[in-house]
Amino acid sequence: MAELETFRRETRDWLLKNAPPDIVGLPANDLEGNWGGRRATYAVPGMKTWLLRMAERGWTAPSWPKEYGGGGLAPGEAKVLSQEMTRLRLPPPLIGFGLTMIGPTLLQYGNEEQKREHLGRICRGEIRWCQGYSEPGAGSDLASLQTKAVRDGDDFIVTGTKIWTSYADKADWIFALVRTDPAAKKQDGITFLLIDMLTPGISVRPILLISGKSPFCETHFESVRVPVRNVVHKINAGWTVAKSLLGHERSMIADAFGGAGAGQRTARLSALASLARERLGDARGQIADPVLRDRIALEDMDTRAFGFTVQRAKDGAKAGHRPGPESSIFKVYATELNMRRRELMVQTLGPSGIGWEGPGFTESDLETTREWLRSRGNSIEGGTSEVQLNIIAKRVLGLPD
Amino acid sequence: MAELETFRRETRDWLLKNAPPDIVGLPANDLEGNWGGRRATYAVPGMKTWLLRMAERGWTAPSWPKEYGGGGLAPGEAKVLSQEMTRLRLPPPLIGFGLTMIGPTLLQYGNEEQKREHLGRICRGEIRWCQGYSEPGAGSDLASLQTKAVRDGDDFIVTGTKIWTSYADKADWIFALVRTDPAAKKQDGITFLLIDMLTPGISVRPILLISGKSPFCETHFESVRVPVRNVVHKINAGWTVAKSLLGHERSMIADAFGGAGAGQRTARLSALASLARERLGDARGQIADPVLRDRIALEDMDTRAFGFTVQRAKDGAKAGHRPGPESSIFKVYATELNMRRRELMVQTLGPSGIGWEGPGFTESDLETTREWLRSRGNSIEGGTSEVQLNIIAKRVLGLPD
Amino acid sequence: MELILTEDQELLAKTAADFVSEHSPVSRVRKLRDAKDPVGFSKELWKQMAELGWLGIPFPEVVGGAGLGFAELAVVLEALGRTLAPEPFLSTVLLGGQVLLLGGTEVQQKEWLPPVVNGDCILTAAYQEPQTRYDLRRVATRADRKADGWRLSGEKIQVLDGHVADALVVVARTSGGEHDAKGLTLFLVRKGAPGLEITRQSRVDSRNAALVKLSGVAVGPSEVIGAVDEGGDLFENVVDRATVGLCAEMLGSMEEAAASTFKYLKTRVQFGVPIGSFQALKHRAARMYIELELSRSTVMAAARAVDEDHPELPKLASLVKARCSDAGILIANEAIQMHGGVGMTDEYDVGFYLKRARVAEITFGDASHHRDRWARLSGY
Amino acid sequence: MELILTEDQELLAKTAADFVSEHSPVSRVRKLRDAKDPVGFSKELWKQMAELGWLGIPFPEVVGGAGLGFAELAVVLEALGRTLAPEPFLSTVLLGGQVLLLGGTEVQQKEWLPPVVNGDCILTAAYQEPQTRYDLRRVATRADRKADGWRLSGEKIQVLDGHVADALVVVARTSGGEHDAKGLTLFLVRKGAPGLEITRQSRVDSRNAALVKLSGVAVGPSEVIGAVDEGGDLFENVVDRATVGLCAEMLGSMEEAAASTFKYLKTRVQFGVPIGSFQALKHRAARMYIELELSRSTVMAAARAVDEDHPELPKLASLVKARCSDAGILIANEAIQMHGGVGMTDEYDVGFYLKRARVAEITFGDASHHRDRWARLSGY
Repeated sequence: MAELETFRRETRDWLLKNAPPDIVGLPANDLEGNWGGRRATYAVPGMKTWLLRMAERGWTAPSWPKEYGGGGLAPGEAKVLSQEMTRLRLPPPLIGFGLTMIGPTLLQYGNEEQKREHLGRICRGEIRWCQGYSEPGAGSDLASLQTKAVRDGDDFIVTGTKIWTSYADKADWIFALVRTDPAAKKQDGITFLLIDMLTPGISVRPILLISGKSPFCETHFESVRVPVRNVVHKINAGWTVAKSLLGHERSMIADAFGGAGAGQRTARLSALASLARERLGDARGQIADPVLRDRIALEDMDTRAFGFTVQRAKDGAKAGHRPGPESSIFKVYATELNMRRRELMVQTLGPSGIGWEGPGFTESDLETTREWLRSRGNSIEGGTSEVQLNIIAKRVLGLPD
Repeated sequence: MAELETFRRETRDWLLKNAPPDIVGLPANDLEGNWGGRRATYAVPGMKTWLLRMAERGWTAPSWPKEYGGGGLAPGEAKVLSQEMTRLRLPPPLIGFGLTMIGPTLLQYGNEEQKREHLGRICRGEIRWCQGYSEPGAGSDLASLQTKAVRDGDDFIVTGTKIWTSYADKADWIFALVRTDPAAKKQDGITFLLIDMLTPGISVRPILLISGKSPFCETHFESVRVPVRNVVHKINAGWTVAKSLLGHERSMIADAFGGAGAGQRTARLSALASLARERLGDARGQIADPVLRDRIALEDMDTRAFGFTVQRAKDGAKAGHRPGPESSIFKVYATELNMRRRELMVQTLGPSGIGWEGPGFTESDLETTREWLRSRGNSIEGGTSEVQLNIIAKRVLGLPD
Repeated sequence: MELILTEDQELLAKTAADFVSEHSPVSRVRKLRDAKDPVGFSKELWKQMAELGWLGIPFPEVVGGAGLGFAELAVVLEALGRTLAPEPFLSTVLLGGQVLLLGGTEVQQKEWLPPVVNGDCILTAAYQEPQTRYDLRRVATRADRKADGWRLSGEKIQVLDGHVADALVVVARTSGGEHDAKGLTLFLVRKGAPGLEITRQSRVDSRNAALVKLSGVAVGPSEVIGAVDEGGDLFENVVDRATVGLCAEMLGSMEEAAASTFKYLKTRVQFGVPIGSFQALKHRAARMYIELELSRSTVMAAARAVDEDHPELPKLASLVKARCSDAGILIANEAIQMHGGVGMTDEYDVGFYLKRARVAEITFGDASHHRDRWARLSGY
Repeated sequence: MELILTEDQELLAKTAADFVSEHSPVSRVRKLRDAKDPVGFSKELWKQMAELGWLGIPFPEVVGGAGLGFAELAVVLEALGRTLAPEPFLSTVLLGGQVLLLGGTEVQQKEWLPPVVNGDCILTAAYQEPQTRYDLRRVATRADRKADGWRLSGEKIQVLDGHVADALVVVARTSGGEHDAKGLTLFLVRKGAPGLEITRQSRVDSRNAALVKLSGVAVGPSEVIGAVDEGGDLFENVVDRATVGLCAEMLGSMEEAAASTFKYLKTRVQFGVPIGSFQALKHRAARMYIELELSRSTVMAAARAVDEDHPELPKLASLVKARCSDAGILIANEAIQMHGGVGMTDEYDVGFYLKRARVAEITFGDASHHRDRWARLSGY
């Protein structure tokens, strides 16, 4: 404990000395965080300094081994670092799929050469990654993917189309699933491949959603030449790598929908309840529309109950239990809660909740409407609710096929 | 038209002269109607006279051919008879599965001998019938039934168990599905058989439901000898007969749940709304619990919408259209409406809605509670909702297997 | 009432279906939207609809109409709803036109209804205000009495087809306070009147709507429709009728959203089989179908109630609007979910149906509002 | 709070599960019911539970208790709920016992709590009245002040285990009108007191309940629990705690109803396959499981909130009760539907779970009541 306290003191001192003042209090969300990459832009100049200084210490990836550019911190130390950054209102110096997805995957499945080539560049924010899994014909049934990679000497020639490749238009490299053995049974002929987006033959087209602009893209590969040494794990064994990454993605989604801290006491009114009080008026201290009020209470209560469930899983993990079956419900329930909440928000707005842009609607009302539209995809992306329910029925309840 | 008016006048005169005074205004429901049969009992003495007089005229089965004991009335005449009976508040002289189920089936599929043997006795109320379809192992999958009938000369030897045989403990004959060819594929080896309940080897046990007493029974056949001439239609062709009867049963269920006349203007408060006003109190002319009030309105509105849908089907039929696909939803929706209504009733009663019997609860509250319990079976009996939804998906929407 | 189509109505339905499939695919709506078309609908198509006699359906022959009713109108609106046709039916025929039909003087009717029937005139009603929500009687716009008539001042929002309307029916308060049921009067305000300022709005369904600002707009006595102070009841009756028309359109939209989804279920293959073979989706599809059938029966009943001047019309208008609002959203949501990822893209049409379903739900009051109204009208 | 079981709690859970499966199958409940057993539960088993230390879990060591808390109590109640054990836990430990623990004088506690812990004394609370519905402060029973104490008059309904209780905590009005929040006082009334009339009732779950009529029952000053006129807050706090205990029991019941259904889905064959292979049923089963897991987390959190004297206890009590009420009914309904016809027969156990789920839902207020309370406590 004493050692940890020393570490805390030293960390805080270092942070105080090295964090540029203009980054304090910056939000850490997708829109405003620093994704790095060859074409990185910095809205706040200090962010670049912040990245360089933190990367030098290995603190863009605090828990990764030092030899690959990480901080080599023990779990306790990493927690302290995170706590001190929160306390000082410092945003992470770097975010993105390199740190959260392909990095951990390479640490587990990459060979030494791959680790040396990629991890350091990730830690230093030099390369921005994107993910190439889904295809137009392979959604829920991911293993039916058809993008083919044909061996040609020391290369693969990759041809096909990936969709839902988030930020592909801004990424430098993509990790992709390709079919290397068309004769093999579905999962068996798939390979996990790393591809430089600058390779000739790759084209990217952003996808417009019903809610407007989105980070999603469609990415075409037309005879793209990729060295065989970019295969992660083994040829035709990419499904193993993909599965481990998918599970990771789903729990990230649950976290992103606020499951993480919702078990905590909520000191103030939910945003929904306070919107309803503001828009529907107040009758003797209560939201004036009693029917909507009942639905809002249900939503708030379910959110709290879900928060307790996430906390239970975390407390169990802390106590060293293996992840229990309860975690299988996170993706489906977190997204449904969000979808219900967005629906209740527009219902509360009533005539103010159907604006697309321009006069007659406030910015905040327009955002609420767009978020409602966007939320309809929550139960689709990252594994549809139907697939999640199948998984629960099969793996948790043991119901027969 | 003039002829019909003459018929109306004559009918009215005849009814006025022949209906015993003590039957006027008697209800015609299952509990209080006259089921006839060998062991018939008459709570009201006039009912026996009423049956005899009406049967003599063929008016227990007004539309059946005269030669088999019916009234031989044209549809228009039958309607006039029914209208005049309603106007004079005269109950039907006879109800039961003979008139509604096996009679029409014999008219369609029975041979001359069978028609002569059974139809007259049905019309005269001498024989009460019950139905032997379901088995413990054959519920939704009716065609998997196992009650076997083995040929022995001019007889079949029947062994097996039927469940949900309504009123088997009071019936004189049963029409049953039995397996006559165990080697054939499911539906193909089934025969439709008429069995006298007095035959040795038959035993009947009433079934207690979660709501208490019920008309349902379990009926055992232990080497019961049945003449081959009691086969309706052909041996191993019973499924055809059964199917036509099943469709009939389902539309009867939808009617029984009030689908029939619900499209009519409802002049008064629904029973549910008036119960809620009485029990939950009234705030400025409204049911004091606004959330329950909203659910009650939804229930009443859905009931009305369903009523319009039934009316649409009937108006279509009257106009000579073939039954449209909309009728496929009657069974599932009628039962769900009733189940929701019962649920709302007990929710309205609150602490008064959980009594089983005895002190502290009114008779009417106890009945409401029992009816709620009983209603849970509505979506199971007569073809589960799941089976109905399968049928809609397949036959109406054409979704693939 | 009989809930079947007559032979004439069947014929009309077929004509409408043919017309829509030939002239009005959803791609048309997309083009108008993407091009930010200044009119927002096709004047040509509108004129063709007039020639087919559709705009005159609910108007008497004396003004050039067909003297038919809402049973016929519903058939046409359902067809138009199938492909989300954005022509100004709701504003012109169902709002402005009905106000004049039910409340206008002979002179007013003669001036306005023939051009409506001919497709030469766009009308609308300006009734919603920032604080209205769904309460038609909550009106802050004032009409101040002057020697020569009135001066209208106030702000209206989401006025359908407001920026292309030749005249607007404005609901204004001639007496009483903002929440009073009585004291409302309907005025006809012509395009370009001094003090009238119209700003086009953009809603999720990309149909025409506009902000209307009235700054002392002068109207003379001949522009009052119906009795002074008694416009509330007249306008509520018009909205009940318009609601039935809107629901017919909603029925068409949900029908098409469901049909395209059922088709997708049959063709989209995952795990080696069409996804429509998965029982969970089958059951949900069957539920969509049930909601659709009940909605259809209710639309038919409500349309006939309009034609019969049925005393229960207000209840039936609430019944049909609550039902079509809920069913519309359910079906649109399920349509997107069952289409999966592509359903979320702007490239696919199914999102257009969700957006329109939401706007239609809000128009004239959402399901919860109409359940409350039904209960109130039923005496509980 | 940490939402995991400690090792000791795990051990307790195992002991309880073993005890229940050995001594308390559902068939026991059926037998008690069919025999119209005069006691309505097993005194022997009750004594055994006392010996296992269960009755003393939430009581301090000074009265013979274990000095543990609701986290432990919940573990035991969940096990008992699994097979619907009808022993008087709710009445004796959670209502009567908690009133004395939180509000009783040392003398009162010394007299009553040791026999409670030993299983020698049944307590209960008489609070519900014909007009109460779910409003604990709506009390018409009067306590009239006399020179030597009070005279209680009124009528109580559905008093749990009333006909076998050695003493009843009666909520009576010492001041104010029927709807006033203040002015309630708690009195201890002993079995056999003159003017006390107890009639057993029969509810769908066949657990013990009774009508209690008080006709001028005399109680002395030493039988007042807590402060005069201040009993409302005390009793509401007790009911919040009892609610958490009841929900633990409900959790066990829904868990067992779900488990037996999942098992049935695996074994019941129709159309040549186990019905659990039908995707529509799979998805619904997964939904049942989700509701169950959320209920479990909430029960754990609420039990720990009791032990921590958490200021949010009232909100969490409403949260857990609303959730377990809804989940309990959903799961019981689905259990019957998925069992099909046999699920409707009295012969199968699943109907017992539906009946208990309904009674438990009503006890201390249904889901809608608690959503209203949650919103109120949350400031909206």
